[in-house]
Amino acid sequence: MIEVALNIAAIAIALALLCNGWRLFRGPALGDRILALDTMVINVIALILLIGMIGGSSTYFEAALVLAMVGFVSTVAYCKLLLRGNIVE
Amino acid sequence: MIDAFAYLVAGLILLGAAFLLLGSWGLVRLPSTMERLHGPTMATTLGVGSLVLASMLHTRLQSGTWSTHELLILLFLFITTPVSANMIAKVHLHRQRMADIIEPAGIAGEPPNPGNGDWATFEAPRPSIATSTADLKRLPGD
Amino acid sequence: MTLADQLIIAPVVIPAVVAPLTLLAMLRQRGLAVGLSLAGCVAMLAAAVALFGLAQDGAIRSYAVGGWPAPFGIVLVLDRLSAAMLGLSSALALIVLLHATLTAADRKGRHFHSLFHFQLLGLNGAFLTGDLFNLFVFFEVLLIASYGLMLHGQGAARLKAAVGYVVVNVVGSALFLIALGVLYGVTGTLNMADLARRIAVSGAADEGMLRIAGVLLMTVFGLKAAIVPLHLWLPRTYVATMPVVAALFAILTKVGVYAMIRIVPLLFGKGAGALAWMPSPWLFPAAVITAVIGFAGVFVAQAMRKQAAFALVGSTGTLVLAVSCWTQATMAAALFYLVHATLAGAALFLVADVTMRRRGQYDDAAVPSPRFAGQQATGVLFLASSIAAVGLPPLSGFIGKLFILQTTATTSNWIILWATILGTTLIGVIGFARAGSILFWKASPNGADPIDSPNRSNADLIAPTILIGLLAALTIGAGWATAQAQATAAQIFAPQRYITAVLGSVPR
Amino acid sequence: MIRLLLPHPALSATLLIVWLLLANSVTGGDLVLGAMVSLILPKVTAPFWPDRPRLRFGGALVAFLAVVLFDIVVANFHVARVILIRRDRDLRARWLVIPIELTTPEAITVLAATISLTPGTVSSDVSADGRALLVHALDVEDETTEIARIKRRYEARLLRIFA
Amino acid sequence: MVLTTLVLLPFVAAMILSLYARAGRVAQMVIAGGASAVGLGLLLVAAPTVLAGTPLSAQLTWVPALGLHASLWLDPLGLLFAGLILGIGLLVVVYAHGYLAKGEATGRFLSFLMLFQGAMIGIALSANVLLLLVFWELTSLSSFLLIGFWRDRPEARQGARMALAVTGGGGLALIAGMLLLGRAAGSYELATILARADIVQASPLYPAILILTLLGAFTKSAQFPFHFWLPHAMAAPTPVSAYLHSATMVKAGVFLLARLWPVLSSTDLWFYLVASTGLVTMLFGAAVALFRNDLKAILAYSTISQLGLMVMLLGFGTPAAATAAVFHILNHAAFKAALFMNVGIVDHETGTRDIRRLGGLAALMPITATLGTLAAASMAGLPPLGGFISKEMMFDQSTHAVLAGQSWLVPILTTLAAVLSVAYALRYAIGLLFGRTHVGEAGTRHDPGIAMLAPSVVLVVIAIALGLIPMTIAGPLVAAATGSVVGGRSPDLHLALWHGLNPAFGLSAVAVGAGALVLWRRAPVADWLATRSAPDAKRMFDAAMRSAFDRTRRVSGVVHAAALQRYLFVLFAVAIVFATGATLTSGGVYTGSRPRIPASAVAIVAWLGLIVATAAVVIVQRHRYLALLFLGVVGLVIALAFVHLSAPDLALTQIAVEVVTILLMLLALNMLPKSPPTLSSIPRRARDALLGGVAGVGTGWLAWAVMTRPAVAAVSAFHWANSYAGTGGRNVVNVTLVDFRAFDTLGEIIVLGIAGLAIYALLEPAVRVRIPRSNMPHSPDRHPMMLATAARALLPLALLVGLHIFLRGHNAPGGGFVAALVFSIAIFMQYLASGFGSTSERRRDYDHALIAVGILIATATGLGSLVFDAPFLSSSFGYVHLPLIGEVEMATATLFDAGVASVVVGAVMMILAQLGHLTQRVARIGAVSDEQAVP
Amino acid sequence: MSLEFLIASAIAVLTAGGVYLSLRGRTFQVVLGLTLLSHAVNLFLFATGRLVVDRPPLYARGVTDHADPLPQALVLTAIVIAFGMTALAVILSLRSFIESGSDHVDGLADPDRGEGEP
Ligand code: NA
Ligand code: NA
Repeated sequence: MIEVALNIAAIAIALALLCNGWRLFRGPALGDRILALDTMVINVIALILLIGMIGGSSTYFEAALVLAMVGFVSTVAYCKLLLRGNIVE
Repeated sequence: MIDAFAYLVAGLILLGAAFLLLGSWGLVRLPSTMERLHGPTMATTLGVGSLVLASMLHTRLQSGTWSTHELLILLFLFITTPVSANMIAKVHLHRQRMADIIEPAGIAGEPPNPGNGDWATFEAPRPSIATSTADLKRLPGD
Repeated sequence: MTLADQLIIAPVVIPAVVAPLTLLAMLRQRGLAVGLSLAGCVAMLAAAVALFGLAQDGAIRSYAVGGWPAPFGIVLVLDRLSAAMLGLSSALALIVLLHATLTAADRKGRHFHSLFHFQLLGLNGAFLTGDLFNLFVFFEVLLIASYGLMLHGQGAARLKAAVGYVVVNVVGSALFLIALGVLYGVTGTLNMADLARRIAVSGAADEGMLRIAGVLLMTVFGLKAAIVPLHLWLPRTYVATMPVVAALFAILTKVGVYAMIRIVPLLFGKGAGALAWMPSPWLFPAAVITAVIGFAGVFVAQAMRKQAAFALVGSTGTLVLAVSCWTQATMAAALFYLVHATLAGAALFLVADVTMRRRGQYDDAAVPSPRFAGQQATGVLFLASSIAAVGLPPLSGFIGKLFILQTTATTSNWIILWATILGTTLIGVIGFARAGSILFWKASPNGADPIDSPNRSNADLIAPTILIGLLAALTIGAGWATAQAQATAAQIFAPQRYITAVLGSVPR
Repeated sequence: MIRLLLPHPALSATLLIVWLLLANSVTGGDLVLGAMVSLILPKVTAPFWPDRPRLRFGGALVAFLAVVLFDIVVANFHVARVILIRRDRDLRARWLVIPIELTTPEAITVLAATISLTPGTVSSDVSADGRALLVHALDVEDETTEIARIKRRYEARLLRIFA
Repeated sequence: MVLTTLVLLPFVAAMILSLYARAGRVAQMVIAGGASAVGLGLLLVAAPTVLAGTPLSAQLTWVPALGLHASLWLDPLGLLFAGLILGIGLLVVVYAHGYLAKGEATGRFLSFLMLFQGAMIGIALSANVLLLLVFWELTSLSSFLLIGFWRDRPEARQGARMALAVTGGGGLALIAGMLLLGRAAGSYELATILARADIVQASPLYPAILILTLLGAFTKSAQFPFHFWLPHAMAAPTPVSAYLHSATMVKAGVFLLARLWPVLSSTDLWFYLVASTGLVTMLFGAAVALFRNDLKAILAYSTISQLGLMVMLLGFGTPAAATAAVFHILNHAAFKAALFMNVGIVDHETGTRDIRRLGGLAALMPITATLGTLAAASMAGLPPLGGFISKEMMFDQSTHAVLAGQSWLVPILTTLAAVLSVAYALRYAIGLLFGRTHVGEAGTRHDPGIAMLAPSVVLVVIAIALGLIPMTIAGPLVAAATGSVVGGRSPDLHLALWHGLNPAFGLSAVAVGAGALVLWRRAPVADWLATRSAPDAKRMFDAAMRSAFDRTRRVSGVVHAAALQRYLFVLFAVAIVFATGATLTSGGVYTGSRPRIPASAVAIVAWLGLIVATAAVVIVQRHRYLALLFLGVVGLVIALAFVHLSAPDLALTQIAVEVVTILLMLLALNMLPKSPPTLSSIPRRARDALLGGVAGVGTGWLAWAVMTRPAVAAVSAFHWANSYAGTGGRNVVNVTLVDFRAFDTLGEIIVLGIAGLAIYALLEPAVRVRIPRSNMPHSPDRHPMMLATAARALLPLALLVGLHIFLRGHNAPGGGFVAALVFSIAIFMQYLASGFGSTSERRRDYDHALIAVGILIATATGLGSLVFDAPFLSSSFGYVHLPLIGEVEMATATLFDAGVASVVVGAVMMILAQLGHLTQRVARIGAVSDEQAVP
Repeated sequence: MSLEFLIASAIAVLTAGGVYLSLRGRTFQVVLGLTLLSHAVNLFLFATGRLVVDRPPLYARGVTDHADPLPQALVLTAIVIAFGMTALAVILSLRSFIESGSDHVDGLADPDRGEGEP
């Protein structure tokens, strides 16, 4: 039963990723694209959690954790660049 | 008991997946940048949140031990998602204000004035809000 | 393990300690850093000489880093070839470092000494390693150090040229990795000896992939060695960098040749069945064109550094001509010539450096200038280094070329080979004579005031003189050197001994 | 002495908890290591916490967290309905300008984050003088009510926590 | 010992002279002359033995591998030559002392001269053909230096280069010839080679050997058509001309022919090639000499002609002809050296060498005139001088020679040449010394001092003696030398002025008479010639050279233009062509039998994302923000793939590296110009796309072929088995990194450290910033409040996570590298959110130290194992039981990993901070315009 | 579709894009190209260990079915090295641009922008 749920969830996340991708490519605003990539990162984190459950291991946990931290940094850096034309000042 | 537990896990998984999908669907479906910003919050909170819970319970179900580190993912996301959204909104506001970049204003239109002065994106923040470490260094008592 | 056994790691460990130490010292006291750097170089030369002595008994020594036996861990292998290359690079390094210090060229940037030792680390590692992936790593070390050194002193031209140099080599590294991937995918190993063993027994189904891996490796090595048409990056890079750095780089192209010499007889040698001597069909014509293009460049070059750079290309062509015959005799000739060509190429760059620092605005351009301080001494050095570079007597280049000509006489392509070597020698002679007579004889305008040189010291003549002295020593000791080369070639052409030394006699 | 050893007790405590969470276990080794880490890290990062806010732990904090969690869940379902059902032209997206009484950047940030974390509202900017928050709401009927709700449920509690 | 001394003496002298270039002129002359004199003395001591038929020899092993030995011998031929070289050398040194002006670089001159002398002695004494080659090329080099001695004169430089090109080129042919000869004969030792004439001549290589050898000999001896360099070599100071370009060096070719005569001659090919070349040269040189007006040019062409004569004689292949050749070598050396010295005196005293502007010098310089007349007479072949005898012998031999089946051809032509040589010799004597008096424009116009006169006196005396008492002074030497040439005892030698009334005498008489006649009727021909533009070999050579130079330069310039795109295209193309070739050769690259893994929906979606994102990167390449966003997707999908495909460490690393790369690009991106114009044309882009496509398909197919093959995990099975047992680590990937292949990792962190240093250096200097600013004004909010606050909250958490990842790396995904990246990102996040603190200047030194200390820690960990008598980087681990804490694993690998982490933090922070610093500098410059832009 | 096909085709597309972009004339495009190429190479190297789902190379007694750890270690090294090289290439491009005023890979001037050296 959990397995079924996991499979359904995987497909749902796949669809979510497609949605993100669509927005990323479509835009139109740069903000939309950054948002899409940021959301994509969240979905990938979820996917990694899912993969961990499917495999029954916590091996991939750190990847998700680091991704959570790192995805934020790159999103913020993009935004900072667009706002200030500079990311370190 | 185990069965009920498994149902709970499966339910949480499905709930999480549903909100992840919904969040991303909102991103596709909603009309402009400001509206779309609301989607991912769902993905983070109830989406990832349910999955984290599911994962913790799942580990308990499988190996009989408690797994807690998943909570940290949630902690990180809870700290970072609002900031990401804030920054993207600021970018949107900034680019909207600049004459040469036409970004659709969205349903809510142009943001109203705060009353006294302007928003930080448009006007340099007062020194009363110390944010940079360079500023902090000069504070007394350090 | 005895101290002698542990000595094998010294050429890697010494720079690995000295480079960060000089980096730290440089933060505090420059003199200390320079002293450390020179001392490190001397220590390395001493280690290299000791290892060379060790290799004299003809035994091949394998050193399992981390204690993990081959093919599971990384091994360093000391044989005559690696010992000779270590000696060559250490000797050259010391001379170049001396020159850089004496001429204060090292003061143009903060990291010269650290980068220099990192460069040596990469070189020495590449010469010693018995693991193909580890070879890749050391290639990267020596490359990135060379980027740093190449940029030393900076300036627009250097920066522009560096972009090309870096990008080309990054792509080269990508090819290297693909080749490694294929080799690992097919054989499951990265140890060279183990690869040799497994390639020898590989089936027909794997032949195509192994062949591709082989040609990709050769492409990468050809790029490093600057063999036509993969040489395009070299003249620009070596001209743009400081000549003292280019002098050290004289050995970089030889690393590519070294890798060919190391890999081909071992992996694709006589034991490789259908893959035996796989790269030879195209290596030979490429070498012919390389020699011709290189010396044609010497013929027309309008500046000393450019001439030196093309001479390096030409000498690599000559060298690879001999290598590409893949016989023991020609390999001996190639090895002797390799040593010579490295020193001669470095000498050309150092002399260019001396000329530049004395000629003021005239730089190293082959245009007449007013007389300058030390013109005669510089001219003599130029004469000697160009004689060496083209291979005229009395310096060792002549012996090297004779050796090559003699040993290739019985190969099927000997007529083309001889015509190439002798023809390019003539072109080179004419080119150097032209440049030298303009630079050191012609004065313009006649009777003009000599160029005012702020630096009256003749310290910059020391290192090039030592190099010429080494070349002379190589000439006088050619009997010994050629015997060494022959013994080394014999070892290279007995790959089974290498395999046994690394993997043990019992096939696993 | 204590201050020298424990410059930031709250942070140290948080770090210890996080460390144990990370370790996924509570063994002696984890505790000792965690204690070491949570003593060292605050010192290392001290330059980044020059005027750390005074926090009141206790009922207010627990209540605040509970309220927020509850609101998040509720808001999730609300926004889900909006996304799935509401047509664009019926969407009542609004800008809310929330006047704030919180003064420290930390408190304002927590408020803004809370607002953002409940789906349907996003903190978009702070006024230059730090007295107002610009919030984008996806679907609100009445701006004033919503502003009041936010101030009541979140800011009031935060004012007590960040005393 | 004697031989070695003979050879080394001049070199030692040369070295002393060059080291003490500032010594007095007299001292220098004493050194140079002394060396020659001592050599000559040694030679005289050795002469009796050698002439008695016992050659001296000395063997010094040099390069056994090549058969190149320092084998020297002194046989009669060598004795003759060495004597010439040293004797004339001595005279030339004396002469030069008078000739060279006070300000000239006498030391340099004499050292070059000694260098040359040594090389020549070497040629004469070499008993090994390879050794001979060494000296042979040395003569070309020293000749180059001597011709170019007056370095400011363009004709000196050109003449030197031309001589070097021609003789050096010939020398290269000779190298080939000697190597083939050695190969055919089975030895490079002359004695052996000379004894194997039959083997060599039977060898299929013989024609090649002969032609290549002749190329060497003919270029050196200025035989037609390689003669043209010699007249231009006259740009050298006259002592050089006298020494090198008449008496000795140019005779090296003749010497070589004589040397190899036993092994190469007596074939038809030899006869035709050598005799006819000599004959043509003899005629040609004489004819040209007659119409030159520069005294040195006259002598130069006469030398060409005389060399032709000797070559022809050797070409005849008979012992008697060889005798004549040997004797003429001697004669020619005497009179030609004397003549050159004579010209030098005239030039020195009158300031001109143009025969038309000189005349009647006999009145002003009687001694000079007498000496000149006598030498010219010998050259003309007038009795009672040595030249007469050798010319007689030549005529005698020519009457026996049959060329092209015609027995009359050779006598007629040699007579014609002799006629011409009489004519030019007479012209020299009459035109210069007698007749109407012209005295040039400058100079003292009287006989010079003893130093310049004495040497020619000696030479003229010898020339006379060679005519009057030839047998006494040269008989034994010529006989013995001929003996060595012909390889055995010489034919009965009878040198005498009077051989009776034979055809030779008749021809001699005809030649003298006709020669006078020709000189008398010369003027109209000369006038006629002056109106014609005869083909000039030098001009042709120069034109050919210039055209070769221009063409080569153009081609080389185009090929080696600075064009990275071309370098890369060639590199890719080479790889593709070779890989394709390899595939075709082997018949293909095949799919293997390993069962495939079906792909899930998520995998397909992710794959789709990667493909589309890659395509998007390519499409939006010019829109940089977009390109970076899509690149982010690529990285994300790859990380996901690593997670899916059982590579958690890779996923972690990929994620961490990706963000640092993106940050780096963002930092740099801001300063690069926005949306630059497209550069390449459509066909070019199509070409590149095709190349990319082929490369892609090829690589993909290769990957497919590998992946579908059954795995060969021979090595990694060991890693799996020994990971926990041998190192205490469960994460085999990490164990591989810090243990099995820690050496790789050491290299890898060094790469990163160096990258940090190199980047630091690149951004360190006060960069001249001229960056086009974007039109878009910036938001004034430097440090958004939420970001700053959240980043501060995240810092300790992130550091904690980093520490956690570091500590668990040995057993679970993680390790020093990823931990370090997490640290770096956490710190960088503070810069991003709150800007640089005031410590940022100082922290760059920390980064240096972090890199250095990290490498030292890693290396020291490796060295630690040496103490325990284990190889470098051997790891050690154990479990320590601590109270309260329990079992703790202690592994040296952890220390190593700490070094890794230190380097990575140092390098990454250095890169990011340094770059941030640059952007700040840029921002400061742009700050003013910013303020204005925002309303 | 098999995972093998997905990976192989991904490598193909990354390689093609990398090669194409690295042949462009602007430093930024070249850097993009090198990044794609390095992704391709890393995937390739990784793939030589064959594809294994859900069997990370974490040692446990008795486990025999696991992904090949060695290529993973190699890829890690390759990633780090490629990062260093890419960083250097980026900064070098930037410095070269600052110095010569042109972002052309050979530092050539842009005729239509009026910058760079004559
Ligand atoms: Na929200
Ligand atoms: Na590694």
